[in-house]
Amino acid sequence: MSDEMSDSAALLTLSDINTFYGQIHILQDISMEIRIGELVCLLGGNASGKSTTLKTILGIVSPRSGTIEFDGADVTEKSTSFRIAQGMAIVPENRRLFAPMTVLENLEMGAYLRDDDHSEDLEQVYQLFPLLADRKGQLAGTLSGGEQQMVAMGRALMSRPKLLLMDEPSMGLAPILVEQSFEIIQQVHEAGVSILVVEQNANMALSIADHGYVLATGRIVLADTAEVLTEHEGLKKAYLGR
Amino acid sequence: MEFFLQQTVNGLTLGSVYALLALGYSMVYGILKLLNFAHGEVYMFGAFAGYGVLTVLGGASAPLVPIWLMILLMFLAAIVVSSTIGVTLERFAYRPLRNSTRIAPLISAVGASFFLQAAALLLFTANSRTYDAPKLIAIQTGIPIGPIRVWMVRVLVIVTSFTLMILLTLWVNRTRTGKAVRAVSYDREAAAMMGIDVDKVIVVTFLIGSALAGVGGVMVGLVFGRVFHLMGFVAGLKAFTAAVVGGIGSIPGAMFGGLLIGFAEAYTTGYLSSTFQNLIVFGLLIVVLLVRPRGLFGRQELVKV
Amino acid sequence: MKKRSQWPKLVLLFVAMALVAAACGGDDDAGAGGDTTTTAAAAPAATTTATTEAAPATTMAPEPTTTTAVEMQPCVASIGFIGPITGPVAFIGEVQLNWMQYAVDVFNEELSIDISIVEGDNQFDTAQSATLAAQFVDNADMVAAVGPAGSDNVDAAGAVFEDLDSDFSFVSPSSTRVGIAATYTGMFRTVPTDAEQGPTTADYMIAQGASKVFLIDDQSSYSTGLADSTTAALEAGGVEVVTESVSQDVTDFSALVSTIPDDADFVYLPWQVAANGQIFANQMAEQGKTIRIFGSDGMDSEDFTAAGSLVATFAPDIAGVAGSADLLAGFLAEYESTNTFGPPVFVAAQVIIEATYRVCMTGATPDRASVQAEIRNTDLADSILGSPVSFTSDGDLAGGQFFISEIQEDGTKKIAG
Amino acid sequence: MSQIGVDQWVEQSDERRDRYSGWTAPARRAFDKLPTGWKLAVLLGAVAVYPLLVPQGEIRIGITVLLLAMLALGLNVVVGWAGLLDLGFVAFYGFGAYFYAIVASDQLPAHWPTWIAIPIIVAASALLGALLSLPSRRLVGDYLAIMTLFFAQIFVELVRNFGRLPFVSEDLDLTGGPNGIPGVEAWDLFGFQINSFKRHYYLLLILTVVLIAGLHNLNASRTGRAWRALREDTLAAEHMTTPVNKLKLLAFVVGAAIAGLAGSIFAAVQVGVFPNNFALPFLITIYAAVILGGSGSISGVVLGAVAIGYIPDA
Repeated sequence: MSDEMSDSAALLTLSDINTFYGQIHILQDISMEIRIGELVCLLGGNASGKSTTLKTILGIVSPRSGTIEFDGADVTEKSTSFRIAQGMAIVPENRRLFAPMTVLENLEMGAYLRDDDHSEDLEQVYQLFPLLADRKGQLAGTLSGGEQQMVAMGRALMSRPKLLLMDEPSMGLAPILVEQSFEIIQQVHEAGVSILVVEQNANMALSIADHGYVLATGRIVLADTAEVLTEHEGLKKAYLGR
Repeated sequence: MEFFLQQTVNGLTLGSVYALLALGYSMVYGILKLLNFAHGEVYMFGAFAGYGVLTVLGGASAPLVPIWLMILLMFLAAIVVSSTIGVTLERFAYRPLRNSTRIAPLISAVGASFFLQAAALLLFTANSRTYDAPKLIAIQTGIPIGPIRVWMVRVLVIVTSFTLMILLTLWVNRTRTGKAVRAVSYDREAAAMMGIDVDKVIVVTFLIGSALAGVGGVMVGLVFGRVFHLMGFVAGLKAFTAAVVGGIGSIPGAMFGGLLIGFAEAYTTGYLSSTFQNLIVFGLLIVVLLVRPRGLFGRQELVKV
Repeated sequence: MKKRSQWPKLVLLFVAMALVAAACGGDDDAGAGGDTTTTAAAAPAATTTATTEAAPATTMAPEPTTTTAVEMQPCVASIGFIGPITGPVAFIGEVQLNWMQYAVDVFNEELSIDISIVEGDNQFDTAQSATLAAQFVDNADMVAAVGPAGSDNVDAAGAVFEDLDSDFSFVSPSSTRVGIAATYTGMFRTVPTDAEQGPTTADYMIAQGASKVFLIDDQSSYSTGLADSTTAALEAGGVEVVTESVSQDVTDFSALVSTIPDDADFVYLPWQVAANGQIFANQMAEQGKTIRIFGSDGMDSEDFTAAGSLVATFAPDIAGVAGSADLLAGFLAEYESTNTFGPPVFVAAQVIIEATYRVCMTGATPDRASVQAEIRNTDLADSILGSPVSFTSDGDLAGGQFFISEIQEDGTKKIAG
Repeated sequence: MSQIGVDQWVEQSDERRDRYSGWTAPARRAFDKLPTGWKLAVLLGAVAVYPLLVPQGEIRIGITVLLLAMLALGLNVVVGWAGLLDLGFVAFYGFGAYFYAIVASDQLPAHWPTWIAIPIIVAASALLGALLSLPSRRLVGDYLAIMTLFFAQIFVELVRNFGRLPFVSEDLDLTGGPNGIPGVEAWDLFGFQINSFKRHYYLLLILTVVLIAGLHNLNASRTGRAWRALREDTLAAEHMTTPVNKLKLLAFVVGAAIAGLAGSIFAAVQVGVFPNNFALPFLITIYAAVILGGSGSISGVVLGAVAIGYIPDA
């Protein structure tokens, strides 16, 4: 485990998380940390436990043991909506847009927990993705894959999150759109949002990340800075295809 | 022409009641993918609640309060009773089974339906009750439409149904909770990821669907009269057919389906024969399903491999 | 693995709750799986002198043959009851069971005997009727049974009685299909058949100068039999009959009402559910249709009060029959409401109880064969229905007849023919 | 997780036993501990001597239970194994019952010999099952349930009003309308009449045992495994080139044939058939037997039928 010191405080800390589906032990002793302002990537192949880790962080799945701290408070026992209210947001795998609802309605759902006026955030999202302003009345299901990705990002940003969770942002996108997508992630990161990117596309993820974790069959097998991981021989062979 | 107009009014009355019931089926199905077989019994209890208020306040022949207040109170009582039952069902009969097999909540729904029928038999006995609405609002009062005259109670039923349907459409499309209902019904997990409290949204859905059923129960009592412990079964089956024809899960579909079944019944009886009323309605359903397997307004779900 | 451990418990819980509720539905309701329970019989007469004032007319009971009856051994037997205590037509079964209980209470007291009831709820399901019949045959204390209602249930139970013990008598208080009593050795009935009601109804309409009748049956076994015999009699009299049918489940008849031809003289409704008839009448009024409704005996109920309508009835007017008025008042004091399906049960129970009593009077212990023989000998000069009761060799009510009464503005009925 | 070298299947056998679902699970666990030979002897012995010891009414209930067991076994093929939510199952039972009643009574009048009538009824029920399964190619999940539910409703409406159908002449009232068909003749197997409760009981017992044996073999066969794959995941099964449509059809056919056979016995037992015998409440009873017993397991659904048959009102 990496125990590097850093200037900023921890935003999210997972300690010794064990998660089960019925009898099957999915996550084994997962510990990881995301500091404020960091962009961290979680790498792993199919069925390595990436999505379960995300669901555990969000509280959709509860761990059998271990603790999750977010923004200085223990949230292990808290509901998903509590965690989201505290500043988590997610761009789910396959984007999971509400297809029969309009772009605008999708964005509004992102700000569901906020009672205050969110027209300002809407403006910001439109600034980031000008296309969405034109398409706001269109049904989300009729958009192209790249446009859907924008809606999903915009929807997550509507809650003005402290921590943005991204589940496989490159999945199902054409290579050019993948690059675009990661540029946007970087842009959002530079605006000061901490981000956890869960990816199979290790190359792309490491190129923008500060830190990285590598997950295999439910365990963290590597944890280091993005530079170190990019040069890691084993990882190169296994994931980077070099 | 007069005959056609008369049958149209008949179909419209029946259809708007079916539509109200179908909405509850469709909303619950949309959000839980559950065929809530007990919905008809929720409606039956609504009808009995209205009857209770009517009886306590002097009955139709000697009402103790103004008629408009009486009818308002009957609707309110039905809404309270029906939505309480609906929410209780959700909490105790369906929620514990939410993550089990598909068939378990279905059986639980059937059990709940039997339970409510038996409870009604125990509480109200097997005798038919009647609202005796013609004594409350004279059967001669009505508005003339061309060659025919439409009884005030029918007008009330049709207008109330359509008002409620419009309000529900606005609620679902314009309000935050309404949108959350749609989001949950489309993708429960994604909705949870947005911070939507799925349990609460489901409760709200049951609340509204059951309240509509309660209103439908009082309407049936007012316009058709007979209230009895098994009234929910057939009405439930018809409303369910309506929801399926419209595309179960779809709100405009449920309204359209309800009216379609109402008209189908009226015109079948009027121009063919009442003997095969049910046969033709169910046959219509099968034809619709064969041509459009997900109903008229149903959406094609994405196939995930 | 998915979690699967908890839902079966819940399902079971629900079924159990449903069972509990259903079991509480009838007073001492028996389960439909064929379980039967015995309701304790009323206390002997000697200790209940306080109620003699309200005691019903003694004119109907046979005179005790001798005052030395005190010396005899007590007359003890049980009688079965098969009826739809729960289920779709529970309003029939409830009233029937009440009248059964009432009859047993009345005669136990009056005759100083000890008759008990074994209740069987068939839920109007033929399979349950057959099971109950077999259980009744097994019950050695049982001499005969009242029921079942509905000709299809009579067929199901009758086949079992015939097969297992043709000495077992069952007296149906509501099966009216022509010829069915001849099929089963032990069957008797206390209602006139469709062969009486149909022609009586038709004759009345013809006498009123009818030339066209709109007939709607309710798709039940009761209704179609009556519709057939009435249609035949009407057509024989040169009346045009337009037929329709509508399921009992339906409660909106407005579309059907619209199709009533304006030149029809009567709308004939041989319906089992009188409340449906009332809705039909309301919806006719709503559409301004003034054709007279003619209801069968099933519509002879306080649920159907459309003024000016006609209904067929077994009795001229039960409340007007001497002796019956007291009985009716006694019943209503205890059970609040009744309908047309009730009084024939009283007669059916009376027939069996008195037959049993007569066997006891000979000094013998009542058994099925002797009770059946005495039922055949039944010769009541008067009954609660206001007419004499005896049986033909088939077991049909001898000389059964119907009366036609007209519903008045105040809801009372007046004999019209 | 588990140690290497230990056979997981053996290791988890107790756990599997714990996993029995349904109301009858504890009884089944206890029963599992008996040696196989004993099991059969205990069971068959008990049910075979049962009618000799009890009065007629109890035998009649025993007949009801055995009929319910046959139906539950048939429904289990469709729902428990193939995972198709068939709410029209009761109509096949009614079809078999009415078919037998029509050809073995004064209704037509035709008095077909039993050995001719029964195979034809079973084949016709199977054919009807095949026909109903055709739309299921396009319908999934609940829509299939709805379609079949209305098939059951239409069946009852049809038999109740058969004589009024526009294309039926008045003299050809096959079903007897609301009156049903009374006076159905007993099975006559080459001179041996099945005409008492006891004989019906033993006939049903023999058929049920044969059925259990047949289904047991079917379950272990390739078809049985393919059904389970179909139930778990239709799409995946399709991708593994399982002939999904053929399997669905087969499940419907087997279920319908069993129900049709049970129906023909029911008609003879009751000496009559009536429309209400095949209405929705009875369908729910069959489902309750399958579900309470633990759908998918042969012994489970049989025990479920016993439990439901003896609990009144269920």
